[in-house]
Amino acid sequence: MTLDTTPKQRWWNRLAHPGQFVAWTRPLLWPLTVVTALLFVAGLYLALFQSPEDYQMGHTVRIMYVHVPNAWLSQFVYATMAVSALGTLVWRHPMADVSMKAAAPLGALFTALALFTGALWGRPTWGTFWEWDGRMTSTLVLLFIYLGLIALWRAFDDQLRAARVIAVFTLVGAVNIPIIKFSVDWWSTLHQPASVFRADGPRMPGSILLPLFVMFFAFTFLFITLQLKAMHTEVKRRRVMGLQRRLAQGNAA
Amino acid sequence: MTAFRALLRRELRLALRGGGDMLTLVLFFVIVGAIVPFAVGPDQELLARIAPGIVWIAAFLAMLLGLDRLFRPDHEDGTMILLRQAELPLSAIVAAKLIVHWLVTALPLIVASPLLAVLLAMEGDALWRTICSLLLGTPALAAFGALGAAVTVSIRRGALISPILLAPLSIPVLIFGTGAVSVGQSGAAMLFLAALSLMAVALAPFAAALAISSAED
Amino acid sequence: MTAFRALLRRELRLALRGGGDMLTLVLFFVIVGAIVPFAVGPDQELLARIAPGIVWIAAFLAMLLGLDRLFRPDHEDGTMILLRQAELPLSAIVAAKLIVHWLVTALPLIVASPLLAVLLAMEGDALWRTICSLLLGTPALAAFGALGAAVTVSIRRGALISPILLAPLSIPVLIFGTGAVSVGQSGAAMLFLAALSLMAVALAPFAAALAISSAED
Amino acid sequence: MTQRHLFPPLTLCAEALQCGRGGMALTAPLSLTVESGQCLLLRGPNGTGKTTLLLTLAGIVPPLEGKLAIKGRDEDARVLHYCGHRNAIKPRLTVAENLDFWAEVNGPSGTSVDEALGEVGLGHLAELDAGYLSAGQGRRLALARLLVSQRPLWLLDEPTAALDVEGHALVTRLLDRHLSLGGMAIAATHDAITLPDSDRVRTLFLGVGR
Amino acid sequence: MTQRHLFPPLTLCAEALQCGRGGMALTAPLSLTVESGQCLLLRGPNGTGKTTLLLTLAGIVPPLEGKLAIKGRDEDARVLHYCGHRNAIKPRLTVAENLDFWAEVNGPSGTSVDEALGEVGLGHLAELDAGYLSAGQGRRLALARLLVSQRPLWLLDEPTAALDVEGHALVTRLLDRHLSLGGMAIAATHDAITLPDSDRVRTLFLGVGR
Ligand code: HEM
Ligand SMILES: Nc1ncnc2c1ncn2[C@@H]1O[C@H](COP(=O)(O)OP(=O)(O)OP(=O)(O)O)[C@@H](O)[C@H]1O
Ligand SMILES: Nc1ncnc2c1ncn2[C@@H]1O[C@H](COP(=O)(O)OP(=O)(O)OP(=O)(O)O)[C@@H](O)[C@H]1O
Ligand SMILES: [Mg+2]
Ligand SMILES: [Mg+2]
Repeated sequence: MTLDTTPKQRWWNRLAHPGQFVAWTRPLLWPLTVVTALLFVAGLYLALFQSPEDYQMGHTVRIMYVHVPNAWLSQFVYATMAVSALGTLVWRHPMADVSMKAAAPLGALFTALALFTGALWGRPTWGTFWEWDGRMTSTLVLLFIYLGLIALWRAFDDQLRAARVIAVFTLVGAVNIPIIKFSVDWWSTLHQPASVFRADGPRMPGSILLPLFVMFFAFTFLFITLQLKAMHTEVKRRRVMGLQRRLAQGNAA
Repeated sequence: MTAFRALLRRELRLALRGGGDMLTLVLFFVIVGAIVPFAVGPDQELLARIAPGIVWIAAFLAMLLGLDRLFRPDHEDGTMILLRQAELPLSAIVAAKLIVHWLVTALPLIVASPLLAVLLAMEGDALWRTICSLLLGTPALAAFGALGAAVTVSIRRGALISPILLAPLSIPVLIFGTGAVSVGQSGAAMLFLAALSLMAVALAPFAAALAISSAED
Repeated sequence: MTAFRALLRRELRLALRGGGDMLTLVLFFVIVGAIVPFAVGPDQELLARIAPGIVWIAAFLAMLLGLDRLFRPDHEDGTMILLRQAELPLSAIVAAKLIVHWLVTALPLIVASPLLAVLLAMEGDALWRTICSLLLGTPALAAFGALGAAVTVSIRRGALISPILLAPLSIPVLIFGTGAVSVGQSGAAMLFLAALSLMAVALAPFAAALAISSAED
Repeated sequence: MTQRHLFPPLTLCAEALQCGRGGMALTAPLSLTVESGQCLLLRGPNGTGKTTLLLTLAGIVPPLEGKLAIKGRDEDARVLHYCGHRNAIKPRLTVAENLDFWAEVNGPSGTSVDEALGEVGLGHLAELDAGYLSAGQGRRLALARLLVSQRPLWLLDEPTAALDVEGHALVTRLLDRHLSLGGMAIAATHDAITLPDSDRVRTLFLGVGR
Repeated sequence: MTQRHLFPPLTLCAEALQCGRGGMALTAPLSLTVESGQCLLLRGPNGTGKTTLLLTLAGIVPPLEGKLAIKGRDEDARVLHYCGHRNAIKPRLTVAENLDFWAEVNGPSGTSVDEALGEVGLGHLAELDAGYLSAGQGRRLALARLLVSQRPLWLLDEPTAALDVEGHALVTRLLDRHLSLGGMAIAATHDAITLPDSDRVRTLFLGVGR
């Protein structure tokens, strides 16, 4: 039984110290914000004015420019969380905990947006807000997973201990999500012969693809910016809680 | 190995001497089945159509009930700390608990499922397929359950959080389980179920052990 | 009176801190309800028909899961003994716990039921009837549950709620509850529910108190 | 003694009281009387029924034989504090909240919560989650409960368990003050508890037969 | 000493070990070495981190700083017994069954279950539901667990808690025999534990600063 807790000198260990991390990444915040804003302006302009209406969906097709990026982010964010979970479990990297915790609400947000825009889209196209279509359903399940993780984070009071436990669950979820997607597709084809809309990306004309891609980058940058910001606030929060606990403990050991 | 057997014996004793635990689960299982006809109305063929789904839902929910018993008592009376000094690894301990958990929660349900089948007007072969699918699927449910219990062991009122975590994970089991009963291609579904259970039972002990050992203080 | 309020406050605090917060509770019901379509299939009008049953089963389950935490922790850490020396009678204490138990398990379900209604394709007035029936019926479930929990705590250490009490008492509630939503003569069912709840809530505290105090620690 | 009494003069007397668990007798029938200002120490090997006797006196465990009465009390008032092996502390509530709760449930007739916490040496931990308390700190919190609401009869089960040297002194101090206010105490203990004036203390040895 | 050693010679040594709870340091960094046949007593006021230190040595709570190693062990073997505040006893199992379980789980390398029960003075209660044990009896059962399987390192957290006079003697006897067999022990305690030959015992005072 030999446990060694001397910090290892790898390159990423210099980011390991929360204070340093904040100090090094704060300068990035403003540029990121600007880039995001510009991308959004361009993307919205292209999407709203430069892209054709759909011959059957009319103007509502423009919802797609919001919907698809969100739908994609809903999965990308989980990937981020899974990687952070690995960082927590394998390398015990302090910032991995923080990023894992920060990402959960963002993921939930984007997933909810995907669902919402999808539902808005569904109204004109299928006549109902909700259809148990395979893709939509698996997105809904994903949302449940995000919410579960958030609830879990809130349930623990010792955030340091919570991180490793939640990391385990996050990874298990990561293993399961493909299975869930597969099973849900199996299920929906089982119950509905033909999916209501068949939207296969590549066949789209460039005039749709371009704005889609711009919006796509805009949302991704939005995520990165928000993630950084959230991590900073989380670090601050932990520092404050630490202080409070010391006070409560009476002795600043 | 004798240590493992000792664990099994102890878990079984504790479960069986607890008195009506199994009875509670079975009752819950049956109650759930008995409610549905009142909701749906006495439409036999409709009942028969949704019967597999009801059985699986009932099984899933019933298995949630036993979960809190899995690790919390040992966590609270300090047994868990001592078990980590035992001759066998934590994952083996979790595995033993998992086995017993399946024996005392899933097995009674499977035994009771014919009763439900009668209530839900299932005909013979559907019943058989139900039992098979339960046999194949419940291990996965138990494994996921163990994971959820391990993750929430150090949380008071974790009883309400673990279902939230478990439900999404269990969806494939439910889907394939009902698929295995109802539809034509039940064979494929059975295979999927078996695969799921194998994977879950193989991985869950390690994941759960990891979660416990990092939650324990 | 201030003692009673103190009890309420403490029970609420304990329930809402650590995993029991409102988000969790509401999520619980939505998710448990949202599981069903995966089992019975996404057929809108079918879902709409079994929706009441599902909602009631979810309520029942939630009550069961919460019950375990009602008396056992206090019994095991010695709080019960001290509460029996308190300024207010044991039945009042049970009543306070009962109220909080209903607030933190039943109320969130009622709040969340509209969400469930959307997922399960319930139409408007069915939703209203569901909410009414829940408001009328869940107190009975909580009361009977409390009774069961008290008896369990006093008789057997560390077991699920004694089923002998559970089944006969709660089945009528569930049946009337689902009846009140779905069937034509929902009025009568509502009346039965109200009667059941009144009776249960009136009697349960005394019965439970008796059971607890007869448990010589 | 000079100090005026706070409590009405009470007498706890038991006649041929025989207590046991699960219907089987543990102690020989014993008769005892404790007056205001007196303290009775219960001693004896493990498992000879000290806790059982205290629980019987508290009215939790019904006695097998004999009768038990507290003379001079008005019926409906609660007269006793029980402080058992398990010191009923709720995690998730802060130390102060725990004590607050008991103050309100038992009636805040004693010292204020903060004073009580300071008295038992937990003043600096008032805001800490009580689940984090160490064994001895938990014990101190359990003792603080006796202070926030005044009750004439204290039933203490190994009050000094898990306490450090200073803690032993604390228990003695609390007991002495309680007695000098005209209260009575019955304490089961394995450690030596020596009060300033020894005529107040009597000792009852249980199960020396075994 | 005449008696041949049963355990391989081990050395537990900690360098600048700093342990704490919830990421917060409790003790100043401390370095200690304990050799076979030695016993280290941890003393100090309530809440100064004795239990935390023991948990850290047991590998339950990760240390904040510093190194911790047991020299001379073969890696895969379990070397320590932990006996904490809560003596993990399962109600609904009889006393004998409880002990049996631990004997088999930790390896029945020590004395038989009956002997162990007799040794700690629970022989007559072997068939009683363990949930009914009195505080001291429960403690004795927890101690019996140390006997049924041989492990060189004992980590004891207030082993004498709730024990009667004879129980204190029991603990001393067990400790002495364990040490003379070449085992080591680290015990946090508030009561005086005096072993026959005092050169074996060293005492570490924690948190005297406060
Ligand atoms: C709640 C409702 C909906 C949800 C949750 C949803 C979810 C998704 C998801 C997960 C994707 C995949 C994104 C990816 O592959 O990275 C997607 C893509 C897409 N969805 Fe939806 N969707 C919904 C409703 C709709 C509706 C109503 C329409 C149109 C009638 C629609 C049209 C599309 C299109 C065109 C794509 C992009 C093509 C593709 O990526 O394959 N969606 N949606
Ligand atoms: N519920 C019960 N049913 C049957 N026997 C019991 C029960 N509870 C305790 N006993 C037995 O009663 C005896 C006395 O228990 P009690 O707790 O009063 O002893 P004690 O004097 O407090 O011992 P200690 O000094 O260890 O606290 C014990 O031998 C125990 O086995
Ligand atoms: N999980 C935890 N998180 C934060 N602080 C904790 C935790 N557990 C204990 N503490 C604090 O750590 C300190 C040391 O606790 P510990 O149990 O080690 O003290 P101890 O020396 O064993 O005291 P005692 O003699 O009363 O047993 C206590 O002040 C307690 O408030
Ligand atoms: Mg006792
Ligand atoms: Mg301690």
